[in-house]
Amino acid sequence: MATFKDFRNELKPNWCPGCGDFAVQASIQRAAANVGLEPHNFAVVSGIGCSGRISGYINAYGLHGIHGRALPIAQGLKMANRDLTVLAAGGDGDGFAIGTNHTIHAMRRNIDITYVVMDNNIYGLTKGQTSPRSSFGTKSKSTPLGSIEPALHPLELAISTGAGFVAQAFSGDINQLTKIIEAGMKHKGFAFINVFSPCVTFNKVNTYDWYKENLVNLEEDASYDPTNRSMAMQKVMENEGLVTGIIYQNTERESYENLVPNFKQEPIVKQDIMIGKEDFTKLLKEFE
Amino acid sequence: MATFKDFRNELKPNWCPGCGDFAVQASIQRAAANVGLEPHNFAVVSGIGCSGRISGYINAYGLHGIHGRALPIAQGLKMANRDLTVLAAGGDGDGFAIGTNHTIHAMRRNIDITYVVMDNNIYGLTKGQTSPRSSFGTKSKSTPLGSIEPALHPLELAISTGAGFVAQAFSGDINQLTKIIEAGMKHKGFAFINVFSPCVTFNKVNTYDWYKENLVNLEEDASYDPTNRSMAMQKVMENEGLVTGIIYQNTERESYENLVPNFKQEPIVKQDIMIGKEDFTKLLKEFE
Amino acid sequence: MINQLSWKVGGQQGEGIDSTGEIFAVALKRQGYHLYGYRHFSSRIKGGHTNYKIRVTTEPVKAISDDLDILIAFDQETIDLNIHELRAGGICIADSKFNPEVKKEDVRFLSVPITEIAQNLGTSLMKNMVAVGASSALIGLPLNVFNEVVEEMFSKKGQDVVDKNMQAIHEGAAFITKELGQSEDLLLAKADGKKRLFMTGNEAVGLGCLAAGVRFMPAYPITPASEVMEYLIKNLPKFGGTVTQTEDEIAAVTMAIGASYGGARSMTSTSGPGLSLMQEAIGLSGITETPLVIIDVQRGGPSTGLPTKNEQSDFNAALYGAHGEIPKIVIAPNTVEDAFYDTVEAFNLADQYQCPVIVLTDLSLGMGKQTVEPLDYDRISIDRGKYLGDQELPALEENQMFKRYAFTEDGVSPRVIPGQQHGIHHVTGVEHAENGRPFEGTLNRKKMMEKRLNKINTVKFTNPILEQAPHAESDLLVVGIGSTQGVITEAIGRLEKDGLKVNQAHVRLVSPFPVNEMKSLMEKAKKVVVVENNGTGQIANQIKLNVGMGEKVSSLLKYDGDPFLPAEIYNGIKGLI
Amino acid sequence: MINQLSWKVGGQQGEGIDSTGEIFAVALKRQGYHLYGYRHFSSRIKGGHTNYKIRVTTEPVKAISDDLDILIAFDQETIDLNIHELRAGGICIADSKFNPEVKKEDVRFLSVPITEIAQNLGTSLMKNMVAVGASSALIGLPLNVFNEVVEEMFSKKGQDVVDKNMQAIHEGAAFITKELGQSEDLLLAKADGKKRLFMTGNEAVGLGCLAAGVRFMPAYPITPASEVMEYLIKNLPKFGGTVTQTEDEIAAVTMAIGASYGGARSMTSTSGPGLSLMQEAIGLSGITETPLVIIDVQRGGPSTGLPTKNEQSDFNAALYGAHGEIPKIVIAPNTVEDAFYDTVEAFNLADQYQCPVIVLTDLSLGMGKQTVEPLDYDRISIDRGKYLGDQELPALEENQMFKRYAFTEDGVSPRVIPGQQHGIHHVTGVEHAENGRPFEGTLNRKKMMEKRLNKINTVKFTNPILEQAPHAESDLLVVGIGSTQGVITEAIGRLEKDGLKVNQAHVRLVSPFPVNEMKSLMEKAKKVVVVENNGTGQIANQIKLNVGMGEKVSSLLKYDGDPFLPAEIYNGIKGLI
Ligand SMILES: Cc1ncc(C[n+]2csc(CCOP(=O)(O)OP(=O)(O)O)c2C)c(N)n1
Ligand SMILES: Cc1ncc(C[n+]2csc(CCOP(=O)(O)OP(=O)(O)O)c2C)c(N)n1
Ligand code: SF4
Ligand code: SF4
Ligand SMILES: [Mg+2]
Ligand SMILES: [Mg+2]
Repeated sequence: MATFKDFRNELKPNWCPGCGDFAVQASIQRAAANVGLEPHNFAVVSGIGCSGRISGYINAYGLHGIHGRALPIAQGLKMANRDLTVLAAGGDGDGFAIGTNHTIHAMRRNIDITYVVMDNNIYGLTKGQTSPRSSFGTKSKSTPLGSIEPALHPLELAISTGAGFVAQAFSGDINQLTKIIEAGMKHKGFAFINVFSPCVTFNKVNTYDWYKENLVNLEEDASYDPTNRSMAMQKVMENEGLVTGIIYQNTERESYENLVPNFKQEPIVKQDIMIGKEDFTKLLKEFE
Repeated sequence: MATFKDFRNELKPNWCPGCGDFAVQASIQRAAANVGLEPHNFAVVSGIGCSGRISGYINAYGLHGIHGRALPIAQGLKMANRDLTVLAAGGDGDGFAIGTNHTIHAMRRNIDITYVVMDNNIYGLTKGQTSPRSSFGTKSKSTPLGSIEPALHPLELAISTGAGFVAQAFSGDINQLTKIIEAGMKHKGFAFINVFSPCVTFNKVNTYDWYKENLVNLEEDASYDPTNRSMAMQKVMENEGLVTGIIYQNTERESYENLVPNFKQEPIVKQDIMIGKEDFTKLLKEFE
Repeated sequence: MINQLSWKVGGQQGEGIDSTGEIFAVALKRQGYHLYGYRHFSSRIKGGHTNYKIRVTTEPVKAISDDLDILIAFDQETIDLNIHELRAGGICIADSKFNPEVKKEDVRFLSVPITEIAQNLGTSLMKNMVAVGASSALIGLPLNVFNEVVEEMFSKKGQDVVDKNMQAIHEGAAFITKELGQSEDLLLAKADGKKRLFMTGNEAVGLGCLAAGVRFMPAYPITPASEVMEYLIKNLPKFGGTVTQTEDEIAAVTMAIGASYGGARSMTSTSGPGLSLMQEAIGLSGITETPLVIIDVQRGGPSTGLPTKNEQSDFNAALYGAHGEIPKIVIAPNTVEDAFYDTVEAFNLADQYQCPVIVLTDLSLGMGKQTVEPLDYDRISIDRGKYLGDQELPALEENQMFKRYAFTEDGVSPRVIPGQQHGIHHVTGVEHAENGRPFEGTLNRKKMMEKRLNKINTVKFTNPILEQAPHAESDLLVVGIGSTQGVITEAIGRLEKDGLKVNQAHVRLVSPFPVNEMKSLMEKAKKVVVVENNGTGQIANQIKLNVGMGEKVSSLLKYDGDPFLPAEIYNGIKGLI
Repeated sequence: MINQLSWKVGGQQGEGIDSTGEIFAVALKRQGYHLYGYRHFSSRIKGGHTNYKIRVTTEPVKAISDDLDILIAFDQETIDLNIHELRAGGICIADSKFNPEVKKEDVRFLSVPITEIAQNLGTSLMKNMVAVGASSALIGLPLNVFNEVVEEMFSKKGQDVVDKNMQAIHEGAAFITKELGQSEDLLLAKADGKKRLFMTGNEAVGLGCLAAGVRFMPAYPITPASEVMEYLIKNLPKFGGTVTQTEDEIAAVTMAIGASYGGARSMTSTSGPGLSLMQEAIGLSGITETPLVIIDVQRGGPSTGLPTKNEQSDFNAALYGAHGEIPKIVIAPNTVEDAFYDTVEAFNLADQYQCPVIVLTDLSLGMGKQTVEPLDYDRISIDRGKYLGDQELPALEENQMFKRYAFTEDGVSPRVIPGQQHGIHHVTGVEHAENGRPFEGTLNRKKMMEKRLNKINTVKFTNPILEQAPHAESDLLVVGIGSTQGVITEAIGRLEKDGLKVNQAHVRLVSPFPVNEMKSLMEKAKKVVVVENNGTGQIANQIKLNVGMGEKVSSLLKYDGDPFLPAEIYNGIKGLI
């Protein structure tokens, strides 16, 4: 059985020292081992951004695509090969700016992949513009006088789409992060995990310390019931999104692949694709 | 002062007889008159779909753009000319499929325009495929065996973005519809109005009768407080979105234009755009 | 007695014009006639003029005709808009219901109580059957040919409905026979009785996808491509596959890329606006060398343009639309039949050359129905290119990745797919080393660019140029693309009657452009006319760019939304030479 | 004594390489030297090699040089990657801290305790000042030229910081003077002392937008275009305008269209991937005849490609990327100075011709800093084209709309904007009648297509081809595009020394292509070489297509991500002729 070391490769990530993304990478590697994966049965599809580089740092199949499109690529991959464990990853710009449409519809569609957003409330790779996750008033390269747009609420958004697994974690708590990614991978359907992953270079507000002070761990609240969608929404709203843990999970919801009429358990890629002569003749009937 | 007749033109809409969009058109015309507009100070920007044709049927400036992009076009127009009343309109495919990204970010951004979605839970113009608003199980041209995706919840989504005006109406109740559009136009900021506008040709489930049976009019509930965001969310969730009325309104939130540093009340288009020599010389200083 | 006939039925959208045409056509087809149909419609659901024009011939002809022999009108607008097409002596049959008026002098005209007959039989819905019966009587078609068709259509609804509909046909025919008798100049010669298929280009493409092994199609609806999607929605589940209707075209194409990266044969179909939205992703397919097949059913552009009209104006976008430079294979089938075979070939090429393959049809080909000789199962073959099975994959050395982008002689690298134990590698839209990792080295960059750009130079495609070139020295070479092949052939027939020596070259592979084939044909010609349904001569430009001899080349362009008629090409060329 | 010098500083990203170059450059510029800079960096934030190369000359030269006189290395990687550029006898100064090693034999090398000196003065941050001081000593630049620069930079932080930094410069210089003395072959001749500007192409474009009256810029960040956005973020508020950072490029371009429809001058800037995403909207601008200006700062493609490297490969996408056919004006400025004037002109053209105008620069031009002669306010003019004021607008008749698409002689229709009392009209991406309403009529369609496609034929643009053509008959015409003008001129100088007669034609207007200008230059040349930073010869193809004479034309291409060096062009051309 593979250990987390088997998911490492020899590349040194080119992230800034201290970047939150290191912890995300390590957690994915651990989670992959913990759920019993082998590297070749694992595929990481990532977007463009500092975060997007993650697919290159994990010993698994990796696709580093285009900005904002990690999710449709990952969904297509899963549809092709249900035997793979597919994880999509990217930044908050990738997922909540240019890619928002796909984020919402992937949640709705519920193909069985795990989506990890490395949310640093900023555009890292392009050197520090606000992202949709930047708070009102944020001073950044693109808003030297302060942002005039409020932050997007990923958890509310996710819950509102009916997503079956909605969680949030923090790079500063690698144990919880790993456990959540593990749970996401095990979840049968689309799993959304927003990870506060500080950008130590461009974001001087949402720092490790800031998160430590402001985050509420819902796992420590025994009364919290993550299967209650309406309670989840209330909790998130009350805490202005600053919670960690599995916020909402619906284990009853069937994944998309399981609902597709006639879709087989055997992956498409393993099936014989050549159509039989009889079938072909039958198809022609319609046109006779 | 203009009356609603002044917002009519001589074109006969090419919608199917009985289409819900007729009522939306009439309501916009009435609302425009009621809020005291003149046709030339009104602009309707629409997307592509049966619904998208609406900009051609109102005597006002009209732009019929491309599929899913009515909102950014309308926002750009408003930024150029704050004196105009700008209304964006389109179908549920336009706004919740291809245009979702813009819908969510327009809500967040809060430029002072009104957005009317003509939600028929179907793709009309392309002849009857499911839209993201079609319910799970819907049989349509694209899902002859029944849709396997749940419907998107526009109101939950809108509330989650922090939109300052979230309302829902029904083509079968033209009075309420008109009043809501009026309120939306008066609202200082982005106003989102989802209108159930039955497609009599392709949607045999979500009919006028069906809506009449299933909709709950929140205006009839005296205890309902549309200024409470969390209550709004709960109410919508409880009723699975089948409510009408102003669901949520935040009159405190400043519109984007008012927050832009140094942005003048006088529209950009009315300002002298030629830069003064002195200013130009000042700009060059930085490079000396 | 005539060997060919042109028939049109017109009315308001939503009142059964399509089905009238369909029933008539299917019955004719089963007699062994060759058919070529074109549907005129507009971008609205109910109301608005629509018509269905069908050419019926005893020998294969792949073009609509200049004029009409018979016009069936369900409303006055149909007469007003179409009567000019009716040849002298042709006949217009109109529903008495709207008090039809015909102003053209040299045609015959008969007001027939079409709706009334139908209503008397129970429902005005049957007016299409009355019209079909009337049409049959005019051309001398025995009515029993409808027994089968009507039975198939209505047996589910009970024998009574079948009988009523047959009766409608008979009464329509009887009315004509009574009022007009049989005119010799409409009496259609007997056909060969052979079995053929009757299908649209969109259906042929869909069937081609199935035959090529597609099991997953992500797509977003758009006229006139939606029918490819619809065909596969209906048929993929039979083979364990599915269509996913995506949130937009960007999702559609990137899902297809994801599935293809995963090893499945996947594709998407769209029309111009969707193609524009897919450009960035097409570039990703190019640089990651991930096979991708896109079907673009062209319609009138630019922007939303003329969404229900015919045009051939997306070639430039297909060739050049994505920023930067990638290899692309661009194919343009010319008939419904070829649309099938070419689609299968498109998937093989995508796998062999690991690049995007764009198949461009057009509205006329995509939505028009044609008779097709029975499709040959034995011509279907599947070639996955340099795909390595697990047996061929040695274990990787420690810390090594599979060299997915290994430099090879032909520029195509061996390919593995996720899930293979010894194939782990990285794929990125950033320039990369042989193992797929981002790498900016200048030497590597140069080699990677050359690898990608040059690998398609060796593409083999069936009939990259379809030649009908009987003349060793010709006065004229007429070049066309896509659906115009038949109409050009017909125009050439007339030019030859005028004594001109005319060769025909129909471009079927646009990229890589078949330079040598085209060159030798052009060298044999005094003049070259390129016939295209667009405003800028996109194919003419490809010829000038790739072959040269620009001084010989002139363009015959049509961009009003309608397909070319034979006479337009004949006259147009006469005017140019 | 020398008249030109090439200097480079290199190290890890994030350790102040840029600022070292900046300080040195600004001081030199203020002495009246001409400067041409190029920044090498990679797509990561901290770490990874970066360098800043500056050419300093007493006469204007718009190119980087083949080799280096001075290399300042902050790490061993800088030496390893760049020492080959150092000319024989050139000098490498390296920070002693990393025990530098230089293996090239024919260069001078000095290990300087750069970091140590800085640390001794209080902070290693000042190592850039030490390096600047050392560089100044090498070329004989008096240190007092830094007083002003350092004062401006640090006065906010207090006199102490200013003093410390000046001291760092002095100590860096002193070390060199002590160890090396002055070498005559590095001693830079005095400059003319004239005032010039020192700016990037991106800044020039941004300034051009301000001068043209832009007050609203919706945009999405992307390297290397973000700086256009950043410039306007900083400066638009001074004029009551603003930048809106959108959710994506599609929103950016459609917002710009909306604002422009509203009458504002609006624009967006992007690079390849963004341009690909904008294609559909560009088509909308084309068919609705809404002015639209897009700045595309080209980078290495395809897909994400080489995001921090130079390329000129988006011309095809700009020309042909949108489906269907629309008129487009495509401009390629050649220097930072022209980037300013051309941007202003782009807006005038967009208004005059009511169509999309795409201005393509490239990374080298966009991010490289050049000295620029003071920009001339009097050359700025604003022409809104056929825009009708309220006075010119008669009241509309009842049920009439303003004919926004009236057919006119020149194909451009009078334009009004929302808010005008008598201008109500409809605008649509669907084909339309003169009043803007959807209309499919074939005759109207034909006229509308012709109106749109032909109206740009009369475009007037300043120097569509920049000619340096002294020879009435030339052996060679060298054609280039964008940032390569200076380096081509330099290479031509060398070719002429070899006795060749060489003319230069630099294409500044790509569409509509200046056929006649290019033709007459080509006719005078025996051979034509087109120099481009791409892999397929996009501009050469435009020439072949528009002008012909393909047999004369050959291409010199570079697509490894780096800009051309003079010697590469010289040698490349030598190899071709
Ligand atoms: C279509 C397109 N637009 C813009 C860019 C430039 N770009 C690269 S990454 C990025 C955003 C980075 O922010 P985020 O997604 O939050 O990732 P981070 O770097 O913060 O991890 C942008 C705008 C691009 N590569 N492609
Ligand atoms: C980019 C693009 N993709 C697809 C289409 C085709 N199309 C036109 S309208 C439409 C959807 C119509 O549904 P909706 O937005 O709900 O409007 P409705 O017709 O129901 O009012 C589609 C897919 C298009 N015009 N442009
Ligand atoms: S810039 Fe920020 S997000 Fe990017 S690598 Fe550095 S710390 Fe991480
Ligand atoms: S198809 Fe449906 S949405 Fe379209 S016009 Fe007809 S009823 Fe209205
Ligand atoms: Mg980020
Ligand atoms: Mg709809």
